[in-house]
Amino acid sequence: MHVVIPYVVAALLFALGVYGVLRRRNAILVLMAVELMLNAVNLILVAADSTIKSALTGVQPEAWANPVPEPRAGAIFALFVIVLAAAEVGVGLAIVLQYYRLRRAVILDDVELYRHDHERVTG
Amino acid sequence: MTAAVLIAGIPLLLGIAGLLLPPGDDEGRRRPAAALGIAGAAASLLVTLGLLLFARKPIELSTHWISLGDVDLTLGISVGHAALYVALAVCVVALFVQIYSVAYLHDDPRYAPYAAQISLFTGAMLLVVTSGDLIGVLVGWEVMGACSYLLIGHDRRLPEAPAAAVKAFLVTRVGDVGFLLGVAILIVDAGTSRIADVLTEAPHPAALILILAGVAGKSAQFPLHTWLPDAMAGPTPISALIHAATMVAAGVYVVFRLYPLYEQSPAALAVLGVMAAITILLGALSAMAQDDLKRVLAWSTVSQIGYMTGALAVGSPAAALFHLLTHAAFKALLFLAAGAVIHAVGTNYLSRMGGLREHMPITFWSFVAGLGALAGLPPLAGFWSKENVLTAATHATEGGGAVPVWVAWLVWLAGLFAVGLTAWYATRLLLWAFFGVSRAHGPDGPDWEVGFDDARYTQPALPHDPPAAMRWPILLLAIPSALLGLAAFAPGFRTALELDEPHLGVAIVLPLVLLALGATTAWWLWREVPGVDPATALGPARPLLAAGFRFDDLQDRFIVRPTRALARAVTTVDEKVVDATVEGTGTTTSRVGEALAYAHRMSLPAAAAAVLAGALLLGAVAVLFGAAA
Amino acid sequence: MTVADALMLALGAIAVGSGVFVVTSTHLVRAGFYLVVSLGAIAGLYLVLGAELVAWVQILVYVGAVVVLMLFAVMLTRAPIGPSKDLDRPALPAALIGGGVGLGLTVLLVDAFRWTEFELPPPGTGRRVGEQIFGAWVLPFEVLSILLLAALVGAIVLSRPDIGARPDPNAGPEPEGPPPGPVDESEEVVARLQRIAERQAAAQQRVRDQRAAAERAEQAELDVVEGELVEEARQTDPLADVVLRAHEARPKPGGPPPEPKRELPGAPEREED
Amino acid sequence: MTVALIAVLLIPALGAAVLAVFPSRLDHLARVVGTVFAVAALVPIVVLAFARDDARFSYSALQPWAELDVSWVPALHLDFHLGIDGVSYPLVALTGLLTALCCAYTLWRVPENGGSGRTLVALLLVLETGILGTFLALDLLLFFLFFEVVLLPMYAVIAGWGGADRRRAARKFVLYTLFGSVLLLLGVLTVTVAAGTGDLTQLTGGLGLSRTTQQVAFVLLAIAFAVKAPLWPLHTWLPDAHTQAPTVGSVILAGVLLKMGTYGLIRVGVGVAPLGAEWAAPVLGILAVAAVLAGSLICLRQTELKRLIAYSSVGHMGFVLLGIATLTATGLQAALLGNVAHGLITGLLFFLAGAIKDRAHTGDLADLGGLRESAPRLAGILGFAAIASLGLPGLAGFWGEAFAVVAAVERGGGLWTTLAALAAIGGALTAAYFLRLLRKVTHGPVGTPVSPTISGAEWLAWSPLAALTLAVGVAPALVLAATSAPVRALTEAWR
Repeated sequence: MHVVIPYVVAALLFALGVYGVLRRRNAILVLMAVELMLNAVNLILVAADSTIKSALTGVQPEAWANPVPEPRAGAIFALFVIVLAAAEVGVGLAIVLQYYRLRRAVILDDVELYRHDHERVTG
Repeated sequence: MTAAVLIAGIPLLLGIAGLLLPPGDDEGRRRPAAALGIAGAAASLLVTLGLLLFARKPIELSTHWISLGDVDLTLGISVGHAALYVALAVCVVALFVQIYSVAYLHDDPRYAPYAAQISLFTGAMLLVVTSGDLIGVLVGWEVMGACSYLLIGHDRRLPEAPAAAVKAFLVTRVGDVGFLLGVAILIVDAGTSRIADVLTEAPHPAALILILAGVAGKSAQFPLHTWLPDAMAGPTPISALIHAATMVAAGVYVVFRLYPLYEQSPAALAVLGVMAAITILLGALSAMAQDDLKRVLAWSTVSQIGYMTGALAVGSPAAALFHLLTHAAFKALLFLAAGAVIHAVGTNYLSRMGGLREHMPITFWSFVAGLGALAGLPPLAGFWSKENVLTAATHATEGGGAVPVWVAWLVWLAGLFAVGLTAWYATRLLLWAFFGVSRAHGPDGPDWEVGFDDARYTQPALPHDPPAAMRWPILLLAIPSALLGLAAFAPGFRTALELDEPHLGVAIVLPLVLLALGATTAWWLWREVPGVDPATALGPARPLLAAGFRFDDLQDRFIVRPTRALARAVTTVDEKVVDATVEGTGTTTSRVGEALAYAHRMSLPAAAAAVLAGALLLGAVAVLFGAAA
Repeated sequence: MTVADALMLALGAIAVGSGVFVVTSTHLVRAGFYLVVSLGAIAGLYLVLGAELVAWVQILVYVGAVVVLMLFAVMLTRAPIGPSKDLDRPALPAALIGGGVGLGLTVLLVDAFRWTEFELPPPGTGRRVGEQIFGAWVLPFEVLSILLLAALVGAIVLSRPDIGARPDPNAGPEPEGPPPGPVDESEEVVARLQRIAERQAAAQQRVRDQRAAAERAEQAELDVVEGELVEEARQTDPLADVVLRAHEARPKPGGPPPEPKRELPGAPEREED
Repeated sequence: MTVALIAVLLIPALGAAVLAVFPSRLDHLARVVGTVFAVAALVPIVVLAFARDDARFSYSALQPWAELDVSWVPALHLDFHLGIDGVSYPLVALTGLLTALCCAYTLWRVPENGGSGRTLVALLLVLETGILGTFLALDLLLFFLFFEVVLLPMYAVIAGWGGADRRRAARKFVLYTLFGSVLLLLGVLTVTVAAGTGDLTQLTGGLGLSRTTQQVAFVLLAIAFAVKAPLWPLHTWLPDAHTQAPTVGSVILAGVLLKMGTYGLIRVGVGVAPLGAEWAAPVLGILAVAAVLAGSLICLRQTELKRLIAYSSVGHMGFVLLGIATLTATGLQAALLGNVAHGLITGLLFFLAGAIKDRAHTGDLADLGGLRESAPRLAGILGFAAIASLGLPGLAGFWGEAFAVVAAVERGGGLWTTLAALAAIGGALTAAYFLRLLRKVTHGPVGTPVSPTISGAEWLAWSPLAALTLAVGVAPALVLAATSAPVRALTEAWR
């Protein structure tokens, strides 16, 4: 198996995610692009998990790298990432909805982050 | 003999106590204040007299005060008979001034602090006289300055009083810079401040000359004499106190006290001599043209103190001290009498007096005695002491002393010439104030508003002799003014001062001739043009002399104004450079912060693009450098 | 070139291709569906790589939940169904950065792995992953659960503006009139309350109907003879019935309140089934 | 004695804590309680005086009378090490006294436009804890900690109860002194790391530190303390802070807060890095004299009462720093004495300035005048304080200033003699501006009418200071009695 294939797929997906985040104005689409990036990372995790171990034969595993006899950490991380992504999407969409309720829009360009009064420090 | 502590201690303590009395005008509040003041002076006087009578040898008391590093300070009393005589003079004058003030300030609401301050003043002077320790001298020296400030500025109705008070304190304080440094050098050299120990060390000439700066300040010597004439803004009894026995005498006394050191330094003596010669003439000439009765006397003090420092310069501390004592007597008398005159006529100006002789005979005769003594009319006190000074100068011109011969000549010539001048202005004062017709009504009517609160009368009354409380001090002071000179014939007194036996040689002829010449000239001028001030004969020089050779202007131009300009410059630098740097740092920081905050407030997509671009950049850099490594 | 390679190439092409549509589509909804395709393809990749559990979780969570959630959000934000013009901003910076990222990562990874062959491990079963999770990774796992809980609570709080909203003490005693703010809150709240009531009523009705349908079916089985009735029962679509009845059961303003749940004796019994 | 040592710190801290939980409606009672705590803190301070034991001999240059040493954070070489000796005792006593007086003063008057009196008193007690801790700490890091504790309460006092421009002044104060604190931390860490211990009893004398380390440490520490002291040209926070601070704030600030700088310079700067101090002494001396002259000259131009007094502090602290810079026993003792004297006199001056400003509602010299007529008592005591401040012999201010000059003369050489002369001229300038002040305020026609009545609280606050000014002036041994041995031990390093 040529591991470069999933890696390149992941790289391209990540690039698409970046492109989407930067290109899209709709918050939901941005979230989708973020999902793409997360999945790209997941793919790398899983691919690495499946393949790197076979490349490491003969290498004395370090204690920190090998907490249990058979490391499947990549897949577990991927699971964790998926869970995190779910949480992120839940909260993110709640924010989007709330924002929509307040402003009737989900266009990120209109989000103003600097409308707060701060004490002006004059010498 | 520990009673010597009391000489200075009693007035100081009573003075502090007096300051705590509640202020007020009513009789119940004045009485304790007056009692404290008089009691202080009287107690000191009694102690001094007792010591004078019963102490056989000089009293030396010393106790360790404090150690500052390697410097040991002692609290000490060191009183010889000379010091006791000076203390006696101080106490007598202070006592009379206190009594006199009760009447003079009979309606002043701030009499209580005034009396207390006189007590403090007296105590400080007595501390200078009796202290056996340089720090003690310094304490008394400066406390006196502060008290003089308070007392000169006492009168609230005179707009110039506060300025005069500030001037007095400041000018003497400038001198004290030198005094402090000089004392510092002496203390450091000796490792102790005990005068007896300091005197055993070889002195540093710089220290002695620096001390002379302080002496010039306190004793109103050229070039720091400018405060004294202005100090006339104070109440007249204060003038008497300052001029007669305290303050101005302190400088002379300190040089006398440290004389063993000065003897070893011709340079310091030369400085002192030149200073004295200039001061004698300066004072006498300026006194000639004054219209203010008290200013005449003030300038005469400047001149007479010059005689004392001159005597010190030519190597005769005894003559200086003798003149100090006689001067204390007759100058106190003159000022108190002048106070009586002012009290009676309500003005200081000679041009508003005249013809007072018949109305106030006692004052008149006091003036005669005082002015005679001032001018050196035999056999009054001043004659003997001044004679002593001139004799000492004559001796010094023969060489052999510590002082350079030319300095001795200078002092002698100045002293001699000033005898004539003194006679001239003394005669002028007497004639112009007491003889002739009254000029009380000036061109604009009576000038009753000039003067003091207590001398303000709605109805111009006939001038009259002062009330008893003022009269008796004057009368009593007239006695030593007339007779103190004869004390030079008393062996005990002579031994105490280490004075030479008076001998009336041919040398006295010259001063006497000058005396007669001066007096006659004044009389002749007064007689020739009735109703006109004899000083007009001075012609164009008169304004210059009246302004005391415009030293005030010079001082203003070369000291006060540059200091002010410097202050302005430093303030500007402080605000525009030092503080602006600080503020600028703050402003710059917040500006940079604002710029960064602005950058962080860019719109969300742009921020996201920036972050991702940054991450890309960092990744690229990491890979490139990682590859390179 | 093995079968695995071929599979991965194909799946990768699908994932990337649909990913391209996700980020370029002008239809919001279509973008969501393309995302489904892309994520599904990735799940396939996981399968090929031997991570079975991850693949199924991917399908369940992502395709099943996340994307659905997103589509709901699309609907709730009243996005237009057709193509939209204003979805994108200028492409150049995004293309530059995205292209840079992609190129950089691709070059890096290609340079790192070249055309190396790797032996695929035996497929990881759920059992092994479970041992790992509940053995070595139990602490992060528990932390994650807390995170999920927090996200849950946070999402609820965020999406419900009435939680924690206090009456303004400075406002004074005047509750009438529209509250300030860009959205008419009262209308929103009323609408939501109404929706909740509808859902409750629908659920009650559905339970009742199912029980009724079951009874009818029983009876139909018993009365085999009465073929007419049986036929009728078979032709009845219970779902359509539920929908129909639900419409009928909508609470009318001023009408009697819907029946409380505890008056439904059938509900516990169903759980026993 | 260890108990007394802890009690000194604990009583004010406890007082602050008690006040913090006090109900806010019992404001006056809270102030009374705070004052009781502040006065109670004086008891252990007095007790500590009896711990003095000159007979004890040890090889260390620092021989505390009473000591408490508990290990706190060993990894940082941080011990909770408290101790008191002749150098710190007068300052501790001064702190206790001034805080008690300030608390008593707040019983009578709390600035109107600020927070509650309860909070003010609580802050004063926290301040007292910090300042006392600074004076008692015998561990470098502990010293730093207490040094910092002082900062924020003072900020709050200025920002909460100050004048019109208080926010700006408070911010400037806190930022400027924080800058100093950063350097202090660096210096402290330099020393602690190099020596491996932060114990001042071991470090004093600079044993075990290389010359370069001492130079670096001294520069850092000296700048840090110079900001606090403050030394020209690092002084510009002071006038603003003083002008805006409430009366009690000014009193504490001038009375004891500045002393932390000079005390630190003696105890930490000179004590730990004597070679560095010797190396930097000329610069320090020149700056000190510059401070004397600049402070005096600037005072001549000031038109605001409190600002003038604030700048006068710059001048006076210049004398203290000159004394330290001479590195002679005389100079160090003069500095210690000058410290205490300045605390007493300037504290009194700020009390008076506050009283005048409260009555006349203006601090502008041009608007004041004739106080001698309208309020003779106030004028009298103002005159006393001003005359004491200008260094009249026989009053407390004299000793520090005169003997700083003597010490400079003693040090000898062209530079130090010139510095002595310039400092003495500065003394004359001091007289000039104080006389100008008196002339403007007490003499002349009555400007803004001022009520002559002086309340009992004011007398209570003023009279101890005035009496001590006189007492220290007559008997400087009150302060210096126990300093001789430690100071001599300090100067051993240069022999």
